[in-house]
This record gives sequence, structure tokens and C-alpha cells, in this order.
Amino acid sequence: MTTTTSQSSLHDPKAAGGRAGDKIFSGTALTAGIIILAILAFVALYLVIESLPALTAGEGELSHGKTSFWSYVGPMVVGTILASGVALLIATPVAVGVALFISHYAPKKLSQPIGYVIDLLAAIPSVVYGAWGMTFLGPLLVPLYEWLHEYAGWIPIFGGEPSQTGRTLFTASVVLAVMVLPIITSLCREIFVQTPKLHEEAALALGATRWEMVKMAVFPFARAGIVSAVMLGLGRALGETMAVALVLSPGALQASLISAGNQTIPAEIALNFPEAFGMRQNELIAAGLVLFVITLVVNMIARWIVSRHKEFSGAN
Amino acid sequence: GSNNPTPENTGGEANGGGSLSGTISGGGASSQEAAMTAWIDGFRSVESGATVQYNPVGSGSGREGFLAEQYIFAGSDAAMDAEELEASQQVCGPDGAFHIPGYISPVAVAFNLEGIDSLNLDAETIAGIFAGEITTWNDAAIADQNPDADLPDTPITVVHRADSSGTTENFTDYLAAAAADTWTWGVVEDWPQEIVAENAQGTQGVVGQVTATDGAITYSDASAVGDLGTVAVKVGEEYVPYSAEAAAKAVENSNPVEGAAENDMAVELDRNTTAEGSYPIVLVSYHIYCNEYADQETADLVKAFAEYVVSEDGQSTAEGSAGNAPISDSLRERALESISGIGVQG
Amino acid sequence: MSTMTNTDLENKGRSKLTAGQKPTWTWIACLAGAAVVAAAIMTVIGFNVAGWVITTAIGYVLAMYVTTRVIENGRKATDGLWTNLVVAAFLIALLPLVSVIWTVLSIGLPGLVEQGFLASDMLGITGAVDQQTAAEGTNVLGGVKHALIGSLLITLGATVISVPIGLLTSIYLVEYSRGGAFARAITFFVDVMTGIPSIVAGLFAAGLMMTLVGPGDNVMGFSAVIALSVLMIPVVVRSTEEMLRVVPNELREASYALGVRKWRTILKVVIPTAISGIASGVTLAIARVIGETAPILVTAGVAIQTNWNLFKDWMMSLPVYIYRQMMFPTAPAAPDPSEQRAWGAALLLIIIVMLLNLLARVIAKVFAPKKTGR
Amino acid sequence: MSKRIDAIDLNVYYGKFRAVEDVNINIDPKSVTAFIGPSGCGKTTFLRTLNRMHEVLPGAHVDGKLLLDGDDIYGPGVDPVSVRSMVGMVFQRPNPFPTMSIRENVLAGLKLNGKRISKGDADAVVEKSLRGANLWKEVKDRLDKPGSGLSGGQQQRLCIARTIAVEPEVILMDEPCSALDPISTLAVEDLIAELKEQYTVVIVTHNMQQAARVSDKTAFFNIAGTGKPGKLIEYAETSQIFNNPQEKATEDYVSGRFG
Amino acid sequence: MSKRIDAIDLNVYYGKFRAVEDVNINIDPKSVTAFIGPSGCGKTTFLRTLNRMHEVLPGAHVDGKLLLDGDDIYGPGVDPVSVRSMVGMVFQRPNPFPTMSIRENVLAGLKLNGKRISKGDADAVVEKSLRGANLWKEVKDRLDKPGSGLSGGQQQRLCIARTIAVEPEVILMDEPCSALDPISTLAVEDLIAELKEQYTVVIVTHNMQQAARVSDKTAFFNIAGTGKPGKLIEYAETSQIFNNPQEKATEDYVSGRFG
Ligand SMILES: Nc1ncnc2c1ncn2[C@@H]1O[C@H](COP(=O)(O)OP(=O)(O)OP(=O)(O)O)[C@@H](O)[C@H]1O
Ligand SMILES: Nc1ncnc2c1ncn2[C@@H]1O[C@H](COP(=O)(O)OP(=O)(O)OP(=O)(O)O)[C@@H](O)[C@H]1O
Ligand SMILES: [Mg+2]
Ligand SMILES: [Mg+2]
Ligand SMILES: O=P([O-])([O-])[O-]
Repeated sequence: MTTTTSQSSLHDPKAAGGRAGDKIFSGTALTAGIIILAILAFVALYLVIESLPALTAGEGELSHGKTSFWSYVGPMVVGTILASGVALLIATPVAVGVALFISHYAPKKLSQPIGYVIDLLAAIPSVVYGAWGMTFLGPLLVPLYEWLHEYAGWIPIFGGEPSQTGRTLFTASVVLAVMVLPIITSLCREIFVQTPKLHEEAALALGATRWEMVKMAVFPFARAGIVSAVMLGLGRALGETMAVALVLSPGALQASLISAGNQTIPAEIALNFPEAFGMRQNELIAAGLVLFVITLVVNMIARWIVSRHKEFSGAN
Repeated sequence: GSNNPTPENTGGEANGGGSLSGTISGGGASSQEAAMTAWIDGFRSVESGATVQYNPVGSGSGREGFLAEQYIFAGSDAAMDAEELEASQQVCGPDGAFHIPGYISPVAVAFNLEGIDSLNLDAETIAGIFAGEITTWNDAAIADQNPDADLPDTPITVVHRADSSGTTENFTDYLAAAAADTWTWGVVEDWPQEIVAENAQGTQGVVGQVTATDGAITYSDASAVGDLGTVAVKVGEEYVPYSAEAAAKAVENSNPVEGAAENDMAVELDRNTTAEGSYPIVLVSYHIYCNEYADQETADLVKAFAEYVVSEDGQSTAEGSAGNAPISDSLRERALESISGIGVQG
Repeated sequence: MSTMTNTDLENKGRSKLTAGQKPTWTWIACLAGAAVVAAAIMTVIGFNVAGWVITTAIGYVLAMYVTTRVIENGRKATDGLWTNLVVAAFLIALLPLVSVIWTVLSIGLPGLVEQGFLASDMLGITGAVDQQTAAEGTNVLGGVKHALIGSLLITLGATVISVPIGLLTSIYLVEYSRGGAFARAITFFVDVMTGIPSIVAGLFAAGLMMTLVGPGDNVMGFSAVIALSVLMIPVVVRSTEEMLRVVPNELREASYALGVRKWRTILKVVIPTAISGIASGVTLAIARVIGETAPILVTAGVAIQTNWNLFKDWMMSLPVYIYRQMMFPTAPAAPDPSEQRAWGAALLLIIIVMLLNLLARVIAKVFAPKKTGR
Repeated sequence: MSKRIDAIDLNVYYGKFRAVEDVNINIDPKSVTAFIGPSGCGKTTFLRTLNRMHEVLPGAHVDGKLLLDGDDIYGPGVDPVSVRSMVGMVFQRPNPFPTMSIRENVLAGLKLNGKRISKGDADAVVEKSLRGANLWKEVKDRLDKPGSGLSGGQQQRLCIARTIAVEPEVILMDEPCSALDPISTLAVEDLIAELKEQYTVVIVTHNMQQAARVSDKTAFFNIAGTGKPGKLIEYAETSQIFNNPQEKATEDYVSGRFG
Repeated sequence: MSKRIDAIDLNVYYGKFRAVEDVNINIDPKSVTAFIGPSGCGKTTFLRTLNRMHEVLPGAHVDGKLLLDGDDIYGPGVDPVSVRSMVGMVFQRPNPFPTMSIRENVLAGLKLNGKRISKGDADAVVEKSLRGANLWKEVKDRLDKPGSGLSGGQQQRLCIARTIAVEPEVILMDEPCSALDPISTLAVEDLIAELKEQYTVVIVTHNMQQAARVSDKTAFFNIAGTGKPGKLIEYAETSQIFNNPQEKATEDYVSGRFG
């Protein structure tokens, strides 16, 4: 077989078995990747098939006399994005702050237990968050809503009659914020601690204060990571079912976040699926498909943002 | 006690201290869950070898699961429509499925006003409150009917069900029939979005919300209202508070659904009734069975369970647990006759 | 300065380096001032402790900023401001944690310590029993055995499926793919998968099993296992991928240079080195799914008795148990016993997750690369 | 624009581990001082105490006095930030900020002071610093390109430019040439010779030829064994250290028996 | 147990970038060959092509022939794994497996490949290899302690022991002493002198004294500038390279003008 030498010691016949091992192992790993794509394809296929009737239904075919699927799902899309958006607005600064605290501010001995404690937040089941939001947080926020309405009522989001039960989109957003906080925190923390010491020390050696060092070295390095952490949190917030279903007192779309009203897609599905059949079921699954597409788009945007900043990132 | 409470029982194997064995699964209305838990437990003590399980997935899913052969029987707050009945022939043989009103429960209109346990209201006023037209408790419409009550000027907080619900359907059915001018949204399972109000998930959710909110009002399965004040509804010239008897009476006085089969006990409630002592806001939750099952074992098991549910023993067990209204004797007789027809597909 | 002894070198007067600094007691003054001002504001608009603490905190941060700015300089003031804000962020994040844990502990503890709570299921517990309990004030009967076992079995099943698939996928991503389109596709879709609403995963699993085993039989623990796996796999991939990436390349190269094949290198060098990170990633993934309600409800149904078989009959799980007991009490007229059971189960669930976390830490400790010496 | 440094009984610790023991040294202004010694003897550690960069590492602390023109930089109430803006530092591996352009990198330290500087002044500073670092000609046409796009040697000189832009009094350099090719090394060495006209320069090097070429005085550190603290063995004129060392250890080391 | 190496027109690439150009070199068995040259000239890169470790990096490839006792290791169908078990390698930074004990580290090359050996045989291999790496005495009482608990020099010798345990024919070393203190350096240098009795040894070093001390022949690589490929400039007896180099560049370099 070999052309160079008659009996090359490099062609060890026993090695063939070893090579097969490599092939099998890499093949298995590849298969696992393919399985994931297949599962996702199945999920997508299932969603599409089950929602086709609702998507293609004409006037009068939809349940409860809805005029069109899009006018049904549209307000909920807004509600879903609103709830997750407000949640992120609340959670992101706090989460980044906590991550910074753990990575750069807290005494080294404290930071590990603190990280553990924050991770615990992620471990609390969403039913418990829902129950907590419904029974404890909502009523707690009622005075705040009244205060906001009185003094900031001219801003549309505080415009509506404040809820007497506190079970509003804003409360739901706060609960979501609490739920996504540990996710964002732990990812940001991982990235912050990986900031090259080289760049941190470069900043400090120039006479930078700690905050200036964070601005010069940590944030530029972590920018992409923060974006993807926030996106991960957003994914969680968009898809959260039980907590929102328990906390929110849903209703038609409206600008005010402190009165009852608005609805998110996952909560709508959870609340109505049990009694749904026929077309109603198709509508709900179609709503699920819409949510799926939103997640997809959000992730694409995140990827885009991350890749746009790649060349500036400190990883070299 | 005996597990064969009725002489009509023809299934030979189905008597004696538990000769049956096997598992039957049902699914459907969550309104029946508490009662079903009691029935399952009671049935187990009569037929120790047999297991019944029930998944409270909701009426719609229950009917659908039944038609998809996922459940042997279904619990449903609403009767099957013609289309579903036709589909049931695929599963149940040529005679299809039939309904038994196994669970009857009054729907209370409950409120939280300090010091007031009961209010008299007519259908128009109730509709006005729930439509958001009457907004304070000392509104003339309420005060006129309750001269003795010391009504505060607290705003009324309407709390309705957030989820699709048979209770909502029955309640709006009453409003639409008895106060058609004020309630213009018809019979719905989902509360109309145009009415801005508070809401919560499930019976427990709305009751909890009302209990926590001064001046709130809701409608709910009467068994769950606890210490809340309740409304006596105007029927004819008198005000009738909810009660098991009043609810059972309303069902008894109702008419069979048009064109239903002989043994099908689906009913059309008369919400506008003026019959003395009947309470028209009542929820009837059916048990849906096949006329014919694929094998003898299943048929026997279903028959035994169905008989137990409507038996005096079964109904009182359920009442003790779930607080529903036991069905009247005449209804029971008709039900047992229908059930006795369950057989095996030829 | 003719003879240079060490002490002669030192400037004995004021050091130029410490000139113009604010005194050390500034922060006490600021805090006291802020507290007083806040109390004054509060008495005007109505006193309330929460408002007072918040106003004091804001006042303190502002006062520190302004004082530092005036006495020292803007840079120091900004630095101090951000330090205060970062600490504040941490304290704010602690609030809900403490509140949630306190709520669950205070409501859930009586339920959890109720005699027989862990050892019994709900067989024979009807509304009548609960009503009697409530009326007579006796011990609440019934427990979580069936839900506990169901949860553990289902989660174990999901772990057994997800961890190999997830781990192998991340091995593919880290060790085999060279950043090709396929690897990028997997990474992207794994991200998308993390966003699948849990209820959709449940519906999908129920539908899939329905077509595989037919209606009726598809309601079983295994369907829930599938649903949870869909939710769990992406989390496993994401976390283990990170952990594999941080294994130093020099260890891989050391192994290759010894003539060790790639797959053996991965199994015997890379994975053992990363095992602690992988363990904590897997725990995180378990924690993520063990608390799921909706997907289990629509796949495994509800049960009142213990079922050990994942492949037959319905199964209860802790989150479903919590949800049902809370929202649909066994006795509608006497919901208190159900509520007690629900919160007891919630506390149990949190404890389980905490134990899992601890376990992961122990595993991490035991298997972690030994780092003695330099 | 240059200060003297005096260390008095300085001990440097990493947690409990004493890395450097009892250093006493007087460094003259406007001179180049080289630290040499085997690996692990504490050259880097000691150098980093001179601008309080040592304490950035967790658990690291210092015991003793370090006077900068007579003021103890470890005295109570001294802000490390102000010390560091007087004592600049160039690291072993060039570390320009990757997200900044060349121009921004040079101005990075200056911007910190919060002073508003006009574009004209800024341009002047950039040119002066880059000229000072011998880099102006090579980069003047691409000031807005990222700093990380330069070669290693250019990056290192950019870091020097960044350091001299803030006009410190002392410049510390930790093996500034060890990552560089010979041409860049030459450029940096030439630069050091120029810098000492204005600054006090301290340089760590493991290259004895380099020490001999650039420094006025040389300090030799040594270590008795792993886990033992490093010590200052001998400190004298460079010519004396290389040609006529007083200590046996110094002689062994500079004769090339080790390292 | 030792082989000769012949490179014929070898070009080495990182993706499109040619890092090393047209190397022709013949390395004798049972000798020590040193590679010297300025940073970035491709010493490491070329060394890694000798046991096909280069191609482990994504995009890296090789063009030309590399004969090991006449067999082209880049020939079609050659399994890199069998090449690597013939040509062992020691890295710049000591890298014992952190999860393994000293004993397991030594046996890693055998055990990781799944070979079954009796405990007695294993013990013999461990002792022989550790003795061969001059480490036996220091660690024989703590073979079950983690390898990462050793000092840097000991770790490096452990890595050498691990390499010789698989009985290769050639041993490559990339700056094996650059992370070590002088005492450990001495130990490793002594070891290299012993190893050449049995193995062909190739060592990269940036320390010319070291090259002079340990090697029989020396290869000088150089680079024209950043982005240009590295080239083999001169290859000859070590004494000739240091005392009587033929090329101007070599002379500049070894006379210490650079690096
Ligand atoms: N971050 C650290 N934590 C603990 N010990 C350290 C740390 N950095 C260095 N050391 C120890 O301090 C001692 C001195 O190290 P240092 O880096 O100052 O040596 P050096 O003379 O600069 O060596 P080299 O020439 O290798 O740079 C060594 O024993 C080293 O192990
Ligand atoms: N992984 C890599 N990818 C791309 N280019 C590389 C990589 N590693 C090294 N190079 C380039 O290849 C050339 C040769 O590098 P190499 O590391 O072989 O030099 P060296 O002689 O070993 O230098 P040193 O003395 O610093 O170790 C350099 O230009 C370097 O930038
Ligand atoms: Mg150093
Ligand atoms: Mg190299
Ligand atoms: O029984 P419900 O449909 O009202 O939940």
C-alpha cells in the first residue's frame, strides 16, 4: 500500500482498532447534536401542523367569534414583550450590579457564598414565585401604585385606575425580574471574573479608580457576554407560564401597567388550554408558535449584536 | 354498606365485596374534582380491586380526550354538541355517548362587605354590577332591594375567572337569559375582555381574591365561598338564597335537550324560571359515558362506577366532601335506568 | 541631609500624598444627616418604615457623592457613588430572596413537619376528611409521598436522557466542530430551545407519545420525562459547553503528545478535569426542570397514590401537587389543610433543590483537580 | 518630573507567604535601575509594590515603608489611585485596551483625570507621547485603528506612550522586552535611554546583556529555594555588579551558570 | 530506541499564514539538538510538526516531507497517534494532569490508552521512568499524592518521566526550563545529558548559555519581520554556532546584541 517504504513502522495494524474508537465516539457526539436539531424540528413541526387551522381560518371560523387570529394574538404579543421588557429593565441593572459586586467589589471570602445564595433564587420553582407574587408582593405594591398614579399619572403607563389587588402587569414584571435576575447575574459574573487581569491592571496602573477600571477594562470585555446573558434572561421571561398565570389579572391590552389588564402568551395558553378543544386549541397552539418565533427573532438579534462587537472584544 | 345500591343492576359480576378489578381513567371538568376524589375513594371501599383515576384537565380537554379514546369517561360542565355526539359514535358504537348529570352545584354570587351576610338582588342588578354599570355598593339599584342593609359607598370590585370556565359559562348563561338587556355579551366561557375588572385563576383564586379585597364580588361554585356574603336571587316575586335543594329543584324542573336520545340526560336549564324555591344559577356537570364499550370488563367497571356515583351513598359522600347538591330521587331513577343500558360493542 | 539614615529620608511634615482628603467620619455624618432629613420628609407626607429606609439610603448616597465631590474631587465621588450603587443592587437583590424564602419557610414549615407528611400519599383523603380536620383542629392527613417519588423518578428519567445528549453535544461543539456552520446551527438552536415555553414542551411530548403508543397509554411518567428533557437539554448543553471550554488546552496537548487517542483524551482527561463544573451545570439544569408544573400536568396527569412505574399509569409530581392543592383544594369549603400541604410541598421542593446544589458542590470538591502547592 | 524611591525594611506577602524579605534600597531620580535574578525571586513582586499594584491581588499585602520623595506611599490614608498616577507601569505582556483606537489608548490615562482637553491639546499630547515612545512615525497615519492591530513590539511601545502621556514621575517596567522580537527590543532599549533624561526608570529583566546595556545601577535578587522568600543580595553600579560583584551568589548568576 | 529525523522542504502554515519556510535539516539519533532564535521565528511551530502536534490547532497544516528513520510521518495513511507515541514531547509550562496522582501521571500514557498492565509491571515502569527523570528519590514516598502538588521543577521532571514511560524514540522539549528556578533548571539540564544516551533529543531554548551547555548541534532560526515566515538560518555543531558562525545574523544573535 505504501509507496515510500516497504515496511513502514508507522503503519501499525493494531492502530486500526483505535481509529475506529475515534470514529465511533465522534459519530456519537455528532449524533447527539443531530438529535437536538431533530427534537427542535419536531417541536416546530408539531407547532406548525397544530396551528395551521387557526392561521388559515377565515372570518367566522375562529372560536368565540374572533374576527381574525392576528387581532387575537396581537395584543398578547405586545403584552408578552411588555412584561418581559419591563422585567429586563428592572433586572438587568440590578443583575449587572450584583455580578459586579460578586466579581469586583465584595471581599473575596464573601463572594462565593453570595454567589451560592443568588443561585438559590434560580432554584425556586415558578409556582412558588407565582404564589408569592399573588399573595405577598401584589398587595405590598398597591400603595406604590396609588402613589404613582397620584403623582405620575400623566405618564400613560401609570395612567389607569390603580389595581386594588396589585395583580398587574407591573407586578408580574417584578416577579419575572426576580426570576431572571439569578440567570443574568450568574452569567455576567462568570464573564466579569474572566476579564483579563492584564487589562484590569493596565487601567489601575494608569491611576484609574475601581469604577474607572470597570468602565475601561471590564465592560468592554464583557459587552457581548452581557448581551447574551440578558437574552437568556429574556428567553426565560418570555416563556414563563405559571408565575404570570398566577400573578397577573389579565384583560385587554392597555397602556397602564398598574391596573388590571394585559395578557402574555404563555399565561393565556396555560389558563385556557384545559377548557379548549377544536379550533380554540389550534388558536392557543398557534399563539405558542408566535411565541416561538419571537424567541427565535430575539435570539437572532442577540447573535447579531454579539457578532457585531466580536472584533472589539478583548478575547485575543 | 353495599356496593350495589340499586336493584336494576344486571351485571352479575358487579356485586358482592369487590369482585371487579382493573383501572378506568376519566378526565375533564375541574369543578368535579373534589367530588370525584370522594367518589373514587368511596368506590374503592366498595370495589377494592378496581381503580378509578380522574384527570381534572378541564371540560374541553376531557371531552376531547374521551373522543380520542384517552379517557373511558369524561366529566364536563357542558353537554356535547351535535358534532361531538356524532364523533362519539366512532368510539362508543352506533348509539354514541350519553350524559348523566352527576354533579350539581349552585353557583353563588359572593361578596365581601363587612357586616353584611346576604343581599337581595334581581337579575338586572346582578348583570349591572358584573357589566361594570353599577360601581358602588350604595347604588340605588342595590339599596332599593335591601332597605334594611347598611350599605357603604365602597367601590365595587368585580372579580371574575381568568381561565376558561364552566362556571363562567353557567353564570353568563343565567345573565343572558334573565337580564338580556343589560348583559349583552351572551353565553361565554371566557369573560368578555371589554369589561375591565379584576380576575383570578380558578375558583380558589377568585374566592381568595374577594376574601382579600374589601368591596369585591364574584361568582363561584357555592361550596368554596366560605364566610363570604352571598346574594339571594330574585325568582318570581321572592328572593331565593342558594341551597342544595333549591339547586336540585332547578335541575329537576329543566327540560331535556331537544332531539336527545332516550337515555341521554343532558338538560336545558330554565334560567328564567319562576318556580317557587328554585335557584336558577346552577352548574350541572355531566358524566359522559359510552353506550357500548369494547370489552365486558370495562363495561362492567364503568357501569359499577356510574351507578355508585348517582347512588344515594355516592351523592352524599360527594356532598360531604365537595359541598355539592345531591340529585333528587327522580333524577337518580332515570340515571340508573340510562346506566343500566351500558353494554359491549357487538 | 548629609548622612542618609533611613529615618532622615522621610518627610516628617504632612505627606503630600494625603493632602485634601475627607475625614474618615464623613460617612457617619452623611448617614445620620440622611436619616434625619428622611424622617423629616416622612413626617410631612406620612411615616412609613419602608419609605424612610429608602429615602435614607437615597439621601446617604447623594450626600456622600456631594461631600466627596466638594472636599476631594469628581472622580473619587463618582467612584464612591458607583460603589454605593453596586452594593445597593446587591441588597435589592437580596430582598426578594429573603422574602420568598421567609414566606415559604413560615407557611410551609408546619406542613412539612406534620407527622406522616413524607410517608403518606393522598389515597383516601377526601374533602370530608379535610373538613373534619379543619373543624376539629386535628392533624392534617395525607402527604406527598406519591408526588415526591413521581418528581424524583421523572426528574431522574429526564436527567438520564438529557445529560448524555447534552454532554455529547457540547463535546461535539467544543472538541470536534471547528466552528463550522453545523456547530453554529446547533449553538443557535440550543439558544432558541431555551426559550420554548414549558407548556409547549408538554403539549409536544403529549402529542408525540400519543402518536407513538396511542391515546390513553400516553399519559405516564415517561411522557413527562420527554417534555422535561426538551427543556433540560439546552441548559445542559450551555453549561457543560462552558465547562469544557475552560479545560486548558495544554492538558489535551499533553495527552495527545503521549500518543493517546482523542476520544480517550476526552473521556479520561477532559471530562474528569471538568467534572465539577459539569456536575454543577447538571444540577442547575435539574433545578430548572424539577419545578416545572404545566408540562407535567399535561403529560403525566395527576394521581393520588404512589406509582413507581414511569411507563404505566399516571404520576404525581411535587409542582403539580403544589399547584393543584393550592388552586383546587381537596375540600373547597375548607381549603386550609390543602394550603398547608401545598406550602409544605413547596418547602420540600426547595430543600430538595438545595440538597442537589450541595451534592453538586460535594462532587465538585471530591473530583476537582487537586490544587495543592503553587 | 522624577522622584527618588526609598524602601525601608520592606516585606511583601501573598497571604501568609512572604515572597520578599527585608528590602532596603535607595533609587535615585533620573536614573535607570535594573532588577535581575532567577525566576521566582520576587523581582516582579517587589516592582509591583512600588506603585501599590501588589495589593490588587487578593490577600496580598506589604509591611514596611516605601518613600516616594520622602512621603510613605503606604502611610495611613494614602489613596493608591494617586500613587499610581505618579508611578506608571509597563507590563511584561503588552496590554493595550482592545476596544480603543491607538489614539484613545494614548489618551486613556489622561481622560481619567476628567479634565476637558481641547482636540488640539489632545493631538499634541498624542504626538508628543508617541514620539517619546519612538512610535510616532510608524502609526501616525492610522491613529484611529485599534491598538491591538499592532505588532508586539509596537504594542509595547504604545503602552509606554500611554504611560508617559500621564506624565508620571517614575516608570516601572516588568520584563518589557521578553515578548518582543530583537528589532522591537532594540527600539525599546533606545527608548529607555531617552526616558531617563526625564523619569526615574526601574526595569526588571532576565536578560543580563540588557541589564548591562541600559541600566545605571543593578539590584540582584535571589532565593534560597522554593517556598523561601526572595532577598535583595546586592545593589550597586551596574559595572560593578557585572565585573566585580561582592557576593558569591551574584557572581555565579552573572557568570551565566544559571537561568 | 532512537531515530534520526530528516525534514525536506518543510513549510508550516497557520491557515493561510506561512509561519515557517522551507526547512531542511537532518537530526542525528542519540544527540541533543537545540533550536534557538528570536521570539516568533517559528521554533515552537517547527518543533510541533515533528510529532504532528501542529495539526491539532484548527487550520494548521504542513507541506513537505518529514522522515523518521526514512518513513514520512506525513505520508498518506499514517496515523498521527502512532507518530506521537514514538515522538514524545515536553512543554514549556509543566502540565501534569491535575486529576491524577504522581503515579497515575507517570502511567498516563499507558493507562489512558487502555492498556492493561499488572501492578508489578506498572510499579516497575513508574520507578524506572521516575529514576530516568531524576525524580525518584524526591517523590518515592508520596506517589499517591497529586502531581500538581510538586514544585515547578519537579513537575517538569514528572512530565519528562511521563514522556519516557511510553518509551518513545525521540523527545521534543519546548523551552522546558523557562518556567523554572535555577536549581530545577540545573536538574533538568543534567537529565537531558543523560537522556541522550538513549533518545534523540530536540530542545527549544531562548537561553543561549543553556544551548551551549546541553546541545551537540544547534539550529538558529530567524525572522525578517512580523508577518514574515521564520527560516532556518544556520545549522551546525554547537561550538561552531557560538564561536565561529557563518552567517552575520547568527553572529549578531549569539553575541547577545538581541533578545
Ligand atoms: N499571585 C501570587 N500568589 C501567590 N504567590 C505568588 C503570586 N505571584 C507570585 N508568587 C510567588 O512569589 C514569589 C516571587 O514571584 P515573582 O513573580 O515576583 O518572581 P519573579 O522574580 O518576577 O520571577 P520571574 O522571573 O519568573 O518573573 C514566587 O515564589 C511566586 O511563586
Ligand atoms: N496558533 C497560532 N495561530 C496563528 N499563528 C500562530 C499561532 N501560533 C504561533 N503563530 C505565529 O507563528 C509564528 C511563529 O510562532 P512560534 O510560536 O512558533 O514562535 P517561537 O519561535 O516559538 O517564539 P517564542 O520564542 O516566543 O516561543 C509567529 O508569527 C506567531 O505569531
Ligand atoms: Mg516576573
Ligand atoms: Mg515558542
Ligand atoms: O369548573 P370550572 O370550569 O369553573 O373550573
